[in-house]
Amino acid sequence: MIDRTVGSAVDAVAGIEDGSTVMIGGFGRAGQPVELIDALIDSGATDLTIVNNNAGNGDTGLAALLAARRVRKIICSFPRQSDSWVFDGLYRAGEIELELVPQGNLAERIRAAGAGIGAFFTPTGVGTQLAEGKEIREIDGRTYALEYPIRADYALISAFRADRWGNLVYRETARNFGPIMATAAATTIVQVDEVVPLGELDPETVVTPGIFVDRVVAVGERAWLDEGTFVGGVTIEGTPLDTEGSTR
Amino acid sequence: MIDRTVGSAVDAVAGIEDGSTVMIGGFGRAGQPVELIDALIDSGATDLTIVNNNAGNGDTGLAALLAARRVRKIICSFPRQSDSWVFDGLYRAGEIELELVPQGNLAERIRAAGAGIGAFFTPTGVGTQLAEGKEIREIDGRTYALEYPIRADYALISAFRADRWGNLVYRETARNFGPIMATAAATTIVQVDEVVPLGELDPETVVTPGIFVDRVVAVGERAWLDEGTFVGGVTIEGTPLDTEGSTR
Amino acid sequence: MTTRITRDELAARIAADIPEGAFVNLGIGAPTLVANFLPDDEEIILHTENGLLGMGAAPEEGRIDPDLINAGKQPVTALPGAAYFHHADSFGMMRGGHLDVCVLGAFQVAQNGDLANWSTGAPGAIPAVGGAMDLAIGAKEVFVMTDLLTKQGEPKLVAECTYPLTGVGCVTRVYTDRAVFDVTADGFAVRELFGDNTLDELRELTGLDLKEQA
Amino acid sequence: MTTRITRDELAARIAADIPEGAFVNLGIGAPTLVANFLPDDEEIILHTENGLLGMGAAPEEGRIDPDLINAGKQPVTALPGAAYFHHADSFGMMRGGHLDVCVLGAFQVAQNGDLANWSTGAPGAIPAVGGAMDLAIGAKEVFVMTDLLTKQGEPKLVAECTYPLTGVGCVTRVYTDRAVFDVTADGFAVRELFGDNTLDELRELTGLDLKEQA
Repeated sequence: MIDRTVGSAVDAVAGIEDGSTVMIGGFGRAGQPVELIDALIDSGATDLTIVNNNAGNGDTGLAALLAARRVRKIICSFPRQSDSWVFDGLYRAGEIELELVPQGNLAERIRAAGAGIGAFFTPTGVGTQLAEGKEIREIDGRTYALEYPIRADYALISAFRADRWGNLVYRETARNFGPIMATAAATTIVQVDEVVPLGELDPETVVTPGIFVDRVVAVGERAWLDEGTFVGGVTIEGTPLDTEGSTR
Repeated sequence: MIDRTVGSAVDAVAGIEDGSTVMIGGFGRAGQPVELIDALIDSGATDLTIVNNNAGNGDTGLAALLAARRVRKIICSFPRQSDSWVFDGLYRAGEIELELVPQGNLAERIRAAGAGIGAFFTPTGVGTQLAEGKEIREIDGRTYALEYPIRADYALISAFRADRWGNLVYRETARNFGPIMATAAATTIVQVDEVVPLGELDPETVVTPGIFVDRVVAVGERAWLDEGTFVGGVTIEGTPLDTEGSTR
Repeated sequence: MTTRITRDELAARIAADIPEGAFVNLGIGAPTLVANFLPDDEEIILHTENGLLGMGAAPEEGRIDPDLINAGKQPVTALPGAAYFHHADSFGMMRGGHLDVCVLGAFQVAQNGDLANWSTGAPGAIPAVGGAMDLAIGAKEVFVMTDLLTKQGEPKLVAECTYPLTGVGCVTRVYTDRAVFDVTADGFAVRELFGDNTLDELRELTGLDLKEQA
Repeated sequence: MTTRITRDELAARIAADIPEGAFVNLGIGAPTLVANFLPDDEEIILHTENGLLGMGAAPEEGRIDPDLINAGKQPVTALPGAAYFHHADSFGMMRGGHLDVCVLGAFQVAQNGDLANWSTGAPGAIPAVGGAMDLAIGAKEVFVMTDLLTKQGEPKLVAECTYPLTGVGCVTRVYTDRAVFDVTADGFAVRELFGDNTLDELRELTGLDLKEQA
């Protein structure tokens, strides 16, 4: 029997070596695998190269990993945000390396890694600083730059539900980078709200087939859901409104 | 109000000019847009370049279009089948041009056209006759051939259900080339079993968003379904078993 | 003082140029205001590059869904007819030329349509590009929404961009607080003057040989 | 006469080498027989390149679904845990190295692992390649299932392929009716002899310097 589920986030991230390249899903906070990142911090793995759209928000999740000085380099499209103070400080201090990639090239390079494409010509970034030094070619009257795949040793992503084969469905815009990162890493680790019995996910609606998934951990339902139904009552950070009221 | 639905297959294929490149969805018979092909035949459009995985089966659908001498060239991966006698005859008589493309390169070239990729390096076909004359490059120790996008003036595809915005869901392996062809044609024309009210398709499960779709025609339910539920009772060609019995 | 229309007026002016049925991406910042002026009785489908077509208005307090956000990471809703997709599909949609219109902010727009909107190139600034370069080269029509002059009085319409480029020759029209300009083969052509702005005054402010609309 | 195992025996032999949990593509023709010998009490996930993981057995008469077919266009079923996807995703899966095993037929396999299985190169033949080239270079293990000799007695294991290639250096193991061969840096190594076949006899039949298994 195939069973890709593991018992805890700690088990899920076991074995991530120092120096690994780790993709982390999410766009801002949506789809960020917070429990897996916390477990990665606890694991002590360091000297990491991180691939994410952003470079952390606030003091939790990816920002906390950065704050713990575990990240040597980050490959992302949009590090600077109103609440990216952790990254900002490290960057200004010269303590983190940044590879800035236009968001569509970032996505396509990840997809290329998963799909066995050796390189591709993209129009995005041509004529800008971010295509400097790249191979440029005119094809059919349009100018393109050659971009290479981004592979990873590990991908940490968040999905909505999984089955024990590792089939995944996502929720709304929390899907973002999850499906492509799952294809591009040697080992893909997923946190989900819930693992459902095999056969319960409609095969027409599976977004990530289990072939791309190695380990799945259920972390419990998001605060804004009740048995899978949206009930609201939270801030954009996912904090329950009543908690919010009482802590400020 | 956006309404991409049209009243008939004839209306759906209106305006397809002689000399057009037309993608036709389907893998064998699954997902082949039979009613649209029949309407294309009736439209009289000729000198067509067709992109399809195969080159027609039996005497209906794509095979009938070929038999009517409307196709100058076909781009496909697998023309020769047990029931591809129409293509076989035309090809042996030198009356149709063939561009043979490995199936994965065919799919990726179609996807590249839709996704704005100028060209890509693929490992498939390297060292074979089908990569002769192509640009070859070693990247990271593996050898690749450069392949270019395949675009079309029109795509004719078959899906399961649509809404009036043109959002599509497919059924089982009839999905095949539909989603990528929809992205690669200037005008995408879709036949579906049924058009449902806007909002009835779950946004998590839409496979082809309406942005890729121009015209939708409902052609009625497939013989093996009853109100969307599989009931069987047909041959692999989709002929009802009782009819089959009475006509042989 | 010469007429300068407000941000809201400018957003309304842009909204009026977006036809029913268009697929539109509104960039982060001021361009998102355009959504407030799209007609209620027309269907215009908003794309957000983080994976949604059919984006709706912000939810009410208490109905915020952290899984449902726009590219600016603000909470949004999804309309009936919406569809979700992953990042590679979303940017394929943009790069593949499937969006009809995008509306972007700008630091500078050059008369050949070059756009600079992602970096001032200032030393020490932390660079961040996001999806700006994909939007700039991807949509069929790239509208820029901006004041004609910076707060320091420098024109944003220029002969050549001095800031780092976002895209080459990509802008098709510029909506400013004083006038609307088309980017043509001969440079900027004034499409519409707001209030008492005159072509001569705009030429003086920009130092450019602005054309009259053909 | 020396032992030659049957097609079914060969399929069973291959099935025995496929571990539980493997993602497997069985090529059109004889390789599809392997499915009949996969153990019922183990989960092995079959991929068909026309867009399905978790393919099940053929349906009963009356339960044929023309929308649910395999790469050979035969009716199949889908198991609980299945997933459907489009052709670009399906071939990305193959080309990206995500399948563990594929089993293919062959006209010829060369001692460096080159495979020829799509065209005899005969004049007048209608060429058709399908997904063969993608499968050949995509899977982690490429198993070939074939008779050792053609009906005319020509060896299919060769020093160099004379037929047009499907893929270069891609085959990892060859299962024949007389023996199983690994493709190694030194050429073919005999992994297993069936019945009374001997290494010397196989060397004579193929004219190759077959190695003993290390």
